[in-house]
Amino acid sequence: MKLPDKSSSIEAAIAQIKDGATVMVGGFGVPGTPFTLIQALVRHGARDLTVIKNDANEPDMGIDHLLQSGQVSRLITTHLGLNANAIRLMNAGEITVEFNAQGILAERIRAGGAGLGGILSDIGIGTELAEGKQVVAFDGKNLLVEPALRADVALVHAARADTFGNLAYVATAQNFNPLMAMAADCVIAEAEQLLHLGALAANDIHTPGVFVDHVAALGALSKEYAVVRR
Amino acid sequence: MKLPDKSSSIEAAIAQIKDGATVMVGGFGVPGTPFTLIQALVRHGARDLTVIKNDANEPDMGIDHLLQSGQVSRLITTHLGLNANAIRLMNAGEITVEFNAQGILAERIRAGGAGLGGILSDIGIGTELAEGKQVVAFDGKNLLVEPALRADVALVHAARADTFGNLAYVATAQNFNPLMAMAADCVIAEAEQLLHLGALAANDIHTPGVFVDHVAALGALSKEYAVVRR
Amino acid sequence: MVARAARELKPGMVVNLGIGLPTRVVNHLPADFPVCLHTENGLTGIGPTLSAEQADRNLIDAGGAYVSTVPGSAFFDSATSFALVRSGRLDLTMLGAFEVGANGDLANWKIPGKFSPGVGGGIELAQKARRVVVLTTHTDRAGNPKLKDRCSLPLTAKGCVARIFTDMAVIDVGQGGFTLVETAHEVSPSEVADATGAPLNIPETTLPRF
Amino acid sequence: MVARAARELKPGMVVNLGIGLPTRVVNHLPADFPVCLHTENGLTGIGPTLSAEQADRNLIDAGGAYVSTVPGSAFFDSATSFALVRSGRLDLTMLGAFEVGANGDLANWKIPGKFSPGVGGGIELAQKARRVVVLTTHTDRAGNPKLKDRCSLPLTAKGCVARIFTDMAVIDVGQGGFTLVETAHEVSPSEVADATGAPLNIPETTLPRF
Repeated sequence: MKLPDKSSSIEAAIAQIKDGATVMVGGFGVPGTPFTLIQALVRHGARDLTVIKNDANEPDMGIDHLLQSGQVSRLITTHLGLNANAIRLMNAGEITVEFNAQGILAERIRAGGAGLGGILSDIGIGTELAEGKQVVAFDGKNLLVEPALRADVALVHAARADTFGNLAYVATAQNFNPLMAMAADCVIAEAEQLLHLGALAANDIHTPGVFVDHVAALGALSKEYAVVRR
Repeated sequence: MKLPDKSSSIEAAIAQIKDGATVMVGGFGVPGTPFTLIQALVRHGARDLTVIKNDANEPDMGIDHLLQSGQVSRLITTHLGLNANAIRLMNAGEITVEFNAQGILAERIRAGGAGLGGILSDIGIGTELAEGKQVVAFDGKNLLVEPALRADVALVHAARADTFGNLAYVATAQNFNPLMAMAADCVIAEAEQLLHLGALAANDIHTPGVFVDHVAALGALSKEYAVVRR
Repeated sequence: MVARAARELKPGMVVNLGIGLPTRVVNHLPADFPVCLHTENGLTGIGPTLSAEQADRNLIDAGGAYVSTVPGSAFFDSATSFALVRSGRLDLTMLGAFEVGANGDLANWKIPGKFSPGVGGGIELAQKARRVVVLTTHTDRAGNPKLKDRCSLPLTAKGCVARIFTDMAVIDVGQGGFTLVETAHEVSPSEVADATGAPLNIPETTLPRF
Repeated sequence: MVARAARELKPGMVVNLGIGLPTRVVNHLPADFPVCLHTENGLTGIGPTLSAEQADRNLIDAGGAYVSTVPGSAFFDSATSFALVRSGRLDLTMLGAFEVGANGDLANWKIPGKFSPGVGGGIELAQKARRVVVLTTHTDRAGNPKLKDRCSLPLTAKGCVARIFTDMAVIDVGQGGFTLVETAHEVSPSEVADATGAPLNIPETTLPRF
């Protein structure tokens, strides 16, 4: 037996994304954002997307390109503070935005990846974030039902990958990537290094390749990946 | 700033365990079972323990010593198939046993470690494992409430650790250890190698030391850790 | 029967083989067959079973056998291991059975009063694998059918079994109950029907033999 | 004020410092002070902030500043990062505030109609850290008190704030509302009371100054 090969071109992988799809996108700020996959999705042009991402990057970076091209109708996120363009679109009603507490967004995605229906949490009770949420009385406490989130497609960025789709991240580029890499029907990974089977130590793999559908090698990194000079 | 030192002797760490405590114990079969911590708990003698562990090891191994010494009143587990002694104690009513589906036990422990109230799952619906469980109707489906599990103490085994309590596991000795290492008020780790700060690569740490209270170096490994010849 | 069951594995699949007979299916696969074997204690990419002399003390499968890795294997914790199962990444599981119902129900973990070691990981494999097939002897040691109209033992999961491989036959389980697909050499369809505790649909075409 | 707040960190603590003023607390700690700094984007063991020339493009804190590691740092995903917070492993967080109520309520994420970028990780820090202290100017830019009987803005978390550090004073928040603990040099207790939008308990003893 040998493990199947899932290496793919970026264009072929992204071409599967349909209008109306729900798309998870990794990253927290610059680190871990799959800038190259996002640019390919802009070129591909699928519309009416629901995007799930921690943040909206910054103007003219990352998913801001998808916002500017009008491909996004709904955004499930935690914080838009660095992207005034996203806030403007939200305030103008051109995109619908659902805000989650950051760790709850992480857990909802993880629950989707773990095949659970949801989680029970007390986060946000007594604040407007709890409004409208289903409440379950359990063991004398009221807990909020936080539904699992899954997506049609997840776009993730890894530092290193092998051809089976095993992924390893570095530093704070990990963030939402390992969670989203479990939580979509089609998981597409871009990797700075795409290596042969066995090149990643079995103990140091962050995302087992079994969760990944397509893995694509990045060439030279675009300037979006670079250190931001403010 | 430097990270605090949590290195400890095994005896001093185990001495904190009180009668009536709930104790999680890592391991799935031999790999990952903290045999030395278990032996110290036998010598310490705390009684009326609730033990949470995937399995009951085998006769005269691991937590079977705690069962034989009469220190365990309740066992939350998934499978006792390799320990006829545990099954005998269960059938004789000398210990109470709660069986969980294996992945649900893992998720309940993880939920405890993640500060959640519980998870919602459809596992076991239509079988006797669902009997008596609270049901939540959500999004047109009935889901079972699986309460989070936390313990007073978790005993885990790591291959390598540093003095802050960062832990790395090898091979299938990972299993329940990283989950339990997040889910107890007092987490005690035994490590085959206890290394200086910085010896573990920050990207390859399985359990961040922030979850660990005491870390103890193992000397020569006892025969319980060895390959079992059947 | 094991060799026949091995043909159930298709290229690219992620597969979990239950303890016992199913584990032996790997011996019938070509060396370069592209498949990912999963074991629920935390490994994808199971390599050959090792003797005690060759074994790594930290590397077992869920049945306790000492196994090895292949290039590209990954280790992970028990939560991730079942996340994979429950979220639909497991294409196929092969399990043993005490009983299979004509409605696809599976009972393989408990015999009240006699055998109750706990359910382990079987319930999630049976309920969540995309395809569940059973490998079992056609009858129990006393000669009683294991394939029944309805299971009498506590269920592992409802309506989960798609196909059954026995020493006598390959049988599909669907809307219409049990349907004979293949028979073992020297076994006739009517012999299979006699050893089955529920109606068996027998196609009028000549069935393959294995 | 920042120097005074730094004394709130005790040896062995796990601490999360919010964006802005709180981040500057680290500049007032001795080099060998035993503490673990956490940032919610996935790092324990934050080292010094780096310039763009020295920066690692993959290593930032939750505020986007380029930081570094210390010996023993660990990286992890966002689920683990908040698991740590929610499960009680975070001993202390220092946050900014728009308003603090005399009942300990905190509002620091939204001004309806003006500012609503999303709650980010603040709600879990405020609700679940074992001790929540606030660093803020005593009044807003218009001179209105930030310490009020009750918050008027949408809450981040209820009854979470234990202590407030401002440019004028250190104030504890407890059952009896606000209690003055220390004052800044050249600031009198009555000046603090005047700038506070709720009753301020002033002990009769001489208060320390910072």
